[in-house]
Amino acid sequence: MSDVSKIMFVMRKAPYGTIYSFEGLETVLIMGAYEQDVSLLFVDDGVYSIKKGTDTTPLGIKNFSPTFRVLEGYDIEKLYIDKESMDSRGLTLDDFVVEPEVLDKEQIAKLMEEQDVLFPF
Amino acid sequence: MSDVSKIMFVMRKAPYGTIYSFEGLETVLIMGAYEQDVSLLFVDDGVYSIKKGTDTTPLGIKNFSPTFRVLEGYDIEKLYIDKESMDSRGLTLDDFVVEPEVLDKEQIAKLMEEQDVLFPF
Amino acid sequence: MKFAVLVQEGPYHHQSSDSAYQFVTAAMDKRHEIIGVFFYHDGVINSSKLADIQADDRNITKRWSEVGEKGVDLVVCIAAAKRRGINDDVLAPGFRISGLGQLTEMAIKSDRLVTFGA
Amino acid sequence: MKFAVLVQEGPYHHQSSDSAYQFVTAAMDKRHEIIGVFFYHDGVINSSKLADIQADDRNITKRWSEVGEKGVDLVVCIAAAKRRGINDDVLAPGFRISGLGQLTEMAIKSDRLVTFGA
Amino acid sequence: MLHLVNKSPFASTSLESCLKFATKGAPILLFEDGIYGAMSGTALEAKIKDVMKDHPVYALKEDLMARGIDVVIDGVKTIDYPGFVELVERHKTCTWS
Amino acid sequence: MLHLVNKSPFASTSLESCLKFATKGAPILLFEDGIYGAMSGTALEAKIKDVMKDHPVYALKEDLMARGIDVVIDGVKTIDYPGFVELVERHKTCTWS
Repeated sequence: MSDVSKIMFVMRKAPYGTIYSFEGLETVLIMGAYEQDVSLLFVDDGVYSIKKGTDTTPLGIKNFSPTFRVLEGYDIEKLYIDKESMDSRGLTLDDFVVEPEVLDKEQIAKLMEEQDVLFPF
Repeated sequence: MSDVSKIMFVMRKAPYGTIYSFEGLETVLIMGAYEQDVSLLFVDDGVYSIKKGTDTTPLGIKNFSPTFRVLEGYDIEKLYIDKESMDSRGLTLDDFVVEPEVLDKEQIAKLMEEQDVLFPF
Repeated sequence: MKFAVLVQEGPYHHQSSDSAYQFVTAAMDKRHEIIGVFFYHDGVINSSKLADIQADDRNITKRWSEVGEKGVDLVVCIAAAKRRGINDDVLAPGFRISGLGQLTEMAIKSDRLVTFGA
Repeated sequence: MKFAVLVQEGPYHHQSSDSAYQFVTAAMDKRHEIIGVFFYHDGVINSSKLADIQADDRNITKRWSEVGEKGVDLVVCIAAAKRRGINDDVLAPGFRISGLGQLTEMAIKSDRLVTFGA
Repeated sequence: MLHLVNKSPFASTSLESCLKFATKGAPILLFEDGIYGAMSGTALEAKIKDVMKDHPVYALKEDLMARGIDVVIDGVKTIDYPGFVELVERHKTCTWS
Repeated sequence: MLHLVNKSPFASTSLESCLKFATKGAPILLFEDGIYGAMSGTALEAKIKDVMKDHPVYALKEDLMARGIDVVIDGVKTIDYPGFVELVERHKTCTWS
């Protein structure tokens, strides 16, 4: 194993309904400081985590979706999204607060196989 | 409203993977003492709650499925099960620790409409 | 009308407790009587005064305590509480620990019982 | 091999913690090194010594403490713990509260990291 | 009977179960992650339009806002928490979580 | 990569997601409520048999026992926790919960 681990966060859950996405992001921000090869993959309902235009004021819940924008400042620049998950939910790149690379399922499968660790959130 | 409330427990979740079914049963046993019109409906993965032959010894988890048998002693005799949920899971009445009345979805819909309170577990 | 509410999930982890709170306060604004909120399953964790919440987030337990201050009965199921390490020593103001009989009473006495769960 | 385990769910409510425990003990029986078990999300509730479990059920927290006695590092995420009312005062033997950096270390140092979640 | 659905129809079969047992005319409220079913332009839009032939479908405004969903399917009624309470005044409830 | 699926395929789309991204030949372990997919005679049997053309499918014995499932689909391999550990020795893991 090389000195640098390939760590991928697989964001699969919708935000706000459950905490996985939010606490997952907290983990990503910490790991960003460890100089590993960190990437984020948005699949299934996880694609909603980076939806633009979220306003949680009426619910009093912390609006963390825009926080995904700070990832770049943490040297986490590898963001991927599953095309089919976007398409079936009627979402396009314009809908997101960040600009992940759009991959098909074969590309994602390959990328996952290359990882040392996968964290599902 | 009459003096007696019609209360139906809608058992929808699989046992052991989550606690809903077990803690739901605990509620049923308590409510049985209140002389209300209590019934139990098994739908979706809830039908697995009354599967015969469960053995949780290797996991050390409490095996509560056989406890459904004591309901009769608590004067809870109205047990219903959704035919389609059974069929799609390859289960027949022989598979269960109790003998619920088999209903189709129209009959269940009607029964649900007649209830004062529905508790999902 | 007489409303009762059942909360089945813990705070922050699921939105159920938030939704129940929003529903209860909206119902109180409409002058409905909330005869009780029953916390079951992981819902019992809503009652812990030990929760230490950051200033930029809502404080779910405190919000419920405020609802309790307005006279709403906040009942924590004893059986579920024991499994999750909730007891009288950690109970926030306004909550009380009691049995499933209380949920039965709410079911019988309310005009509407609404379940918030996951 | 060096194994690490991530537990994402609370005890009793979901089976995740049970499964993680069975996996960890089976791996130890096979002489694998468990470099750590990290408790995140509601998983932090596994660490509460306040849990009061009936004699006919397994005691999940106590089982983990026994794993800890065998030298396994049981790390409870501080951010997640605060939200759920878990702090040093309620921590069962063998657990310690620390940051997400510990999970990062486990990810880097382990040969296998297995997540048990819901 | 008012049916409450709080799970994403992309992740869970809760909405399916609800539809199986909801009598004709019974209203359905989508809230929490359930509101993703109300969004316009998804693979589920045709299905939800079908549902609306038999059921009034509501989506909770506060949850739509929190998730950044601006445009709901034609015919889905957006209501806020006071509207949710009014629905409960008129109907007993069944939760499909 | 070993794929771990712990959700009932009747309630959740987790198994679907797993199948979408699992490369040919990658083993899949069904455990917890995931084992319901391994039961013989269900509406999903044909689908699982299809899956087995591309993937070895395992079901955790302790979870089958706890749920009273005696008969699994032909070709599904039943393993216990030591067997689970052996699979993890051979593969990195991905959890679909």
